[in-house]
Amino acid sequence: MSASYPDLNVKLGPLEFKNPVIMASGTFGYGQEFDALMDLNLLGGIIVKGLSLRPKQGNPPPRIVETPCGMLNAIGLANVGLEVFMKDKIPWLQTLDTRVIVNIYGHSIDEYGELANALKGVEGVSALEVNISCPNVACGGMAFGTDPSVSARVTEEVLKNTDKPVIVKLTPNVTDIGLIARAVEEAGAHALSLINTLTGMAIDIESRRPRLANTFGGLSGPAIRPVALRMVYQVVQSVDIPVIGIGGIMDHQDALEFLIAGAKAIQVGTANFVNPCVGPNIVEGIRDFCRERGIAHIDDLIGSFEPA
Amino acid sequence: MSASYPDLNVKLGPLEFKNPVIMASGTFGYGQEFDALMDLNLLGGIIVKGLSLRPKQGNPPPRIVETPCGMLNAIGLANVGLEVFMKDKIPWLQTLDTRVIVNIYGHSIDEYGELANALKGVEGVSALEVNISCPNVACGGMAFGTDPSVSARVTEEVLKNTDKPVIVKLTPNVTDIGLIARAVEEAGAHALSLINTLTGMAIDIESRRPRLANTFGGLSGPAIRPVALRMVYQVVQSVDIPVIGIGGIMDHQDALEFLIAGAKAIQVGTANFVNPCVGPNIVEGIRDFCRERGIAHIDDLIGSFEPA
Amino acid sequence: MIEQKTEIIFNREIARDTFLMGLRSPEIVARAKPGQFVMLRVRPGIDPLLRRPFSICAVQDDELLLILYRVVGKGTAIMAEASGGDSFSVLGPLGNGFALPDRHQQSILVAGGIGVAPLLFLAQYTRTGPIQLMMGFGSAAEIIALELILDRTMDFVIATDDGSAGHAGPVTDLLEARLNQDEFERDAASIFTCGPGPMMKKVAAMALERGIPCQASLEAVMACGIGACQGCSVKTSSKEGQTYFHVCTDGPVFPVMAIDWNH
Amino acid sequence: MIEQKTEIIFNREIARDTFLMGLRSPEIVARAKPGQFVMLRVRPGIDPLLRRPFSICAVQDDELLLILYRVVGKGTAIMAEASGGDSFSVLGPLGNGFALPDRHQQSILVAGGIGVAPLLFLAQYTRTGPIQLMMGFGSAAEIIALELILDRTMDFVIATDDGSAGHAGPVTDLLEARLNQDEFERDAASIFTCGPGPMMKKVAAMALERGIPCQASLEAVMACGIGACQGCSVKTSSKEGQTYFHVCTDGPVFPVMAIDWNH
Ligand SMILES: Cc1cc2nc3c(=O)[nH]c(=O)nc-3n(C[C@H](O)[C@H](O)[C@H](O)COP(=O)(O)OP(=O)(O)OC[C@H]3O[C@@H](n4cnc5c(N)ncnc54)[C@H](O)[C@@H]3O)c2cc1C
Ligand SMILES: Cc1cc2nc3c(=O)[nH]c(=O)nc-3n(C[C@H](O)[C@H](O)[C@H](O)COP(=O)(O)OP(=O)(O)OC[C@H]3O[C@@H](n4cnc5c(N)ncnc54)[C@H](O)[C@@H]3O)c2cc1C
Ligand SMILES: Cc1cc2nc3c(=O)[nH]c(=O)nc-3n(C[C@H](O)[C@H](O)[C@H](O)COP(=O)(O)O)c2cc1C
Ligand SMILES: Cc1cc2nc3c(=O)[nH]c(=O)nc-3n(C[C@H](O)[C@H](O)[C@H](O)COP(=O)(O)O)c2cc1C
Ligand code: FES
Ligand code: FES
Repeated sequence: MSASYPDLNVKLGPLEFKNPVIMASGTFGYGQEFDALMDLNLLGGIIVKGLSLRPKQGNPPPRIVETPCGMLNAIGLANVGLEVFMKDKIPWLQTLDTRVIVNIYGHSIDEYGELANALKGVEGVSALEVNISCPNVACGGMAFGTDPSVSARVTEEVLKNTDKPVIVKLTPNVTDIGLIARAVEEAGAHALSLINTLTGMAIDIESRRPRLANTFGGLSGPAIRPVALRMVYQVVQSVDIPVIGIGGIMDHQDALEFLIAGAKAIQVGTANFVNPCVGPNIVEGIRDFCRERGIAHIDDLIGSFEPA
Repeated sequence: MSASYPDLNVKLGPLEFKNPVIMASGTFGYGQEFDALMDLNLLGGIIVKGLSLRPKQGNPPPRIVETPCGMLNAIGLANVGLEVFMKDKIPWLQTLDTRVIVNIYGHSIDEYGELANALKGVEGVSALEVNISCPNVACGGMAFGTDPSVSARVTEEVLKNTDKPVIVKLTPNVTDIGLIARAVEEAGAHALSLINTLTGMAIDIESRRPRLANTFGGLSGPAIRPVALRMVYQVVQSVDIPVIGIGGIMDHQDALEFLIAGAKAIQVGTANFVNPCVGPNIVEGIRDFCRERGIAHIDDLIGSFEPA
Repeated sequence: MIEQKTEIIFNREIARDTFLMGLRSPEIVARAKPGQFVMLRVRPGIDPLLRRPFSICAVQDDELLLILYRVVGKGTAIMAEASGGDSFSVLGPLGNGFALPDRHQQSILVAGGIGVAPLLFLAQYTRTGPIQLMMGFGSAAEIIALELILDRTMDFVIATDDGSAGHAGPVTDLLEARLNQDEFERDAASIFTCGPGPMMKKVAAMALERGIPCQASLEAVMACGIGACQGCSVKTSSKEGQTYFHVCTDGPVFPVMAIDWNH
Repeated sequence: MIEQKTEIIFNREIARDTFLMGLRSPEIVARAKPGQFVMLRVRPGIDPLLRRPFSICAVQDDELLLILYRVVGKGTAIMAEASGGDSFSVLGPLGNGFALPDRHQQSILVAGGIGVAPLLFLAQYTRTGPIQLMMGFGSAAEIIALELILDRTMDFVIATDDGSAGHAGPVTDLLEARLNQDEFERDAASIFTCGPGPMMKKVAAMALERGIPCQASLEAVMACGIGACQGCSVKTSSKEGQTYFHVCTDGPVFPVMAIDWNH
């Protein structure tokens, strides 16, 4: 059998990945942090930490709490900011032979546009992922992502300012995620990714204070997987653009649930903390699964869900 | 120290409980199932399985799937129906020295009214809990609970038809739970309980079919606790009526998080399956916690959260 | 029914992926009847969250509860790692057992793989009429040596899917042959079965066709095990009224005619 | 930095609730420097989910990585149950270690409880200038016997909160007394500390006041341990620019003057 059997290559509209396994924003740093541990080029893609125009220091500590089969984070989008990113991170990222996607975050619709514009034509950046769903920042962020018309406006603004494919990342903290998905699709997004974290909280019963200095944080990890899978399935039913599934994926079996539900690709977040080599392991696991079952192309698996 | 130290008695408007530990609907049957295992009268209260006018057989199997630190259920509100409930369950429930609350569910707003009316004056029923949040039934159910005005109308209809305190149980599958809570408060509800389950899904990657015959199910258990606690805290900030906290409570420490956040009482659901004696254990755990810290009355703990 | 922490007295692999565990619980042993089961918490903590149901496979010395189990997933893999001295929380005995055969009846026990567990307790308990046990396994390596479990000898036949021991083919072949024997007296016989769904369906069909009373021990995913969650439903054969039984309290043993085998 | 499955060679309680674990990892041992740490996955599976950070406490025979830990919660309780032959996934060595004292310097190591761990590796590694170790414990039962860990003898003093051994009072009393001695040469001294926040804050204040170089090994809740999650922030003392360090990659060892001790 040739090295390319089974073929794991996936096309998400204008975007092509050598395999459907992408590292999620905020959980894989700028890629470099994991370089010593694996061959990054085995991955389908890497989404860097959410980028803002100016550097952000993030929230006061504590920023992390472990919860049952999950964790809450209130990082507050700490990142190096556009300037340092362009100078210090981009050159190294350009040496990689995997898709690099930049996750962007603005305090206003204009800022999203500015960021998109600044990344226009930058070599080595394959796409933008627009974060309209971060629960850990005071202004904008999730408020944008819970309103269909604001979500659409952010999408349009980014599209106007970029030459790259635009992925919009949705928040699960809504009544009807299909509604937001359709609004963003109509605004012209090339793909959707979901879910971001579920807003949660934890209290220290001795001090009676919140366990996160920010009080609220985003819940991620296997705990949220059933909710994520449901939403991905719902959105796949609601839109025609490709969907990237995210939420609690720990191994290739979890990844396959999302692919079978119709996600064209998946992202791995919290699992990177538990097992820093999980990305290549999932690629390998998917490959073996397909090979053992004679599935020649991953597309034969994607969306193969059999309704009850 | 006297037996009543610390005093765990809680008042939720017109409703008084000997302690704040209540067994959640659908996870404690009709109480009788647990009679051999514990002294039920140690509990603050028992909420029986969701009752509908006519008996319901529920969804096809499988109805249950275990998930990371949680479970999905798609029972479909299987229950004996009003007639059998009155004849077979009520007489035994009347012998208990704990609060019995009936969780009601209708296919239409009228049916909620009919059920409330049928339970009017029934001795041994301390209150009604109105389920506008079950994700596992085709019509009504959660659709009601995601719309503030429909939620309010159901509440009004029940209030019109009953002489008992009315607790309305909210769904977490909404963008802004405070909004629904306020609508229900304005409609006159005596108390709120939350959360019901988060809608989720799981897929068998071999058969590519949903693991639940109903495709979707409700996620419960410790996995959802951070989300539940956040919502309880938000609702406590949003309304003046008492709130009962539910979601992933496994032990007295978990229960205390909700009480400190401002819940006047808590409900224990999935934990009953894991440890059928968990209810009395939690009561005991709260008692010891208060005693060791010289907290004379549970009210001194309730809402004692110290914001960051 | 009680819930208690019970000590593991032994836990050993007695066939491929198949373990026999002895738990000290005089209280449960005193109450246990063939066909009943227990819900076991495979470790403290919250993952895995739910208890696992296991048939009572035998009892020993008025105090040992024997569980025969196959490692199939997360929970049973954790159980396989346990050693003597550890303890598990056990809830039981649960459910309704088999309606026992009467003195004059010949009992035919038809087991598919690990489904032999409840049938062995039935065999241990029933010291009256003659019993014949038919066991089907995937291959010889999975065959369970009865002398490790039972304190009596009994008449048994074996089938394996791969033909590595006994009859080559499904255990239902053995049943069919037996039922077709000239000297077989269907009026004095009664069948008891436990195993994979398709196998039990076939046994049920044979029994129903010939009018031989037959009881099957069913499985369903369970949360509570005590009738509280309504999770363990199985379709009844009745066209009206009750559409579902609950395996935990209505069963796990049912007369095969009460079940809709097409679901 | 590597990630590997390492075998537990031993794991024993050496003081109340305090365990010493030896893990075989020649690869990590070869790279390890005092002040660095590892992230340990306390069992496979997803609960507890995150790895736990532990300082490297010592190395032995070019292959044994020693971890000294206190049982404080879920993860460390699971570790305490592990036995020789089990294995853990270990990620390390991580972080920047201590800037080592130079030949002519006198090193004062001030440890609060389990905070002694990274300081022992520093003591093991530093075979040049004189070292004095000051250790504070809650009570005598918690005192860690150095000979179980170190292959050298060293000068040490002890304080206990309840006075059951050594000086009755905080370990900072010992430091204060030492710094106030007439013969103490502050220009040739350097302080290294690890322990509870309030204790380190006090040590930092004493050092800053007297202008003695002082490095502290800090703790923060960590998800990744490698600079990817931005979770392990600690406030810097700088009034502008960078407001937070990341304990995992900027530290865990910091000069005390770089840290805002009021947060
Ligand atoms: C009444 C009854 C008696 C049983 N007796 C035995 C016995 O004596 N020996 C034995 O080996 N097995 C028996 N089983 C099956 C046994 O319960 C499962 O094999 C076991 O729960 C699998 O757990 P796991 O964590 O290893 O598998 P996983 O697949 O990881 O379990 C995931 C979830 O599915 C449930 N589940 C998985 N398989 C089954 C199944 N076949 N039936 C019910 N629930 C399942 C688990 O309980 C758990 O909730 C019995 C089941 C029932 C209902
Ligand atoms: C760089 C570094 C080195 C450390 N070295 C040692 C050592 O050598 N010996 C030792 O006993 N302890 C050390 N600790 C503390 C140790 O990590 C915690 O005691 C341990 O994580 C507690 O885990 P648990 O599951 O038992 O507690 P739980 O309270 O159940 O843990 C819950 C969560 O909080 C985190 N957490 C709890 N306490 C701490 C803490 N003090 N610091 C950081 N995270 C914490 C856990 O990692 C986990 O994510 C070190 C911490 C850091 C950051
Ligand atoms: C520590 C942490 C930081 C994150 N930062 C970002 C971010 O900057 N931008 C973003 O869009 N999502 C961010 N996320 C969300 C993840 O990309 C992902 O959507 C989420 O964690 C769910 O996936 P998981 O369960 O696999 O972790 C972050 C998540 C975590 C845990
Ligand atoms: C098997 C099962 C059945 C349930 N049935 C009902 C019901 O009939 N009515 C209702 O209002 N809630 C029902 N619930 C929701 C619970 O009462 C509770 O709100 C939810 O499970 C969250 O709490 P937990 O995490 O403690 O289980 C059910 C939950 C489970 C797991
Ligand atoms: S398992 Fe809960 S009703 Fe049967
Ligand atoms: S622990 Fe992730 S950045 Fe430090």
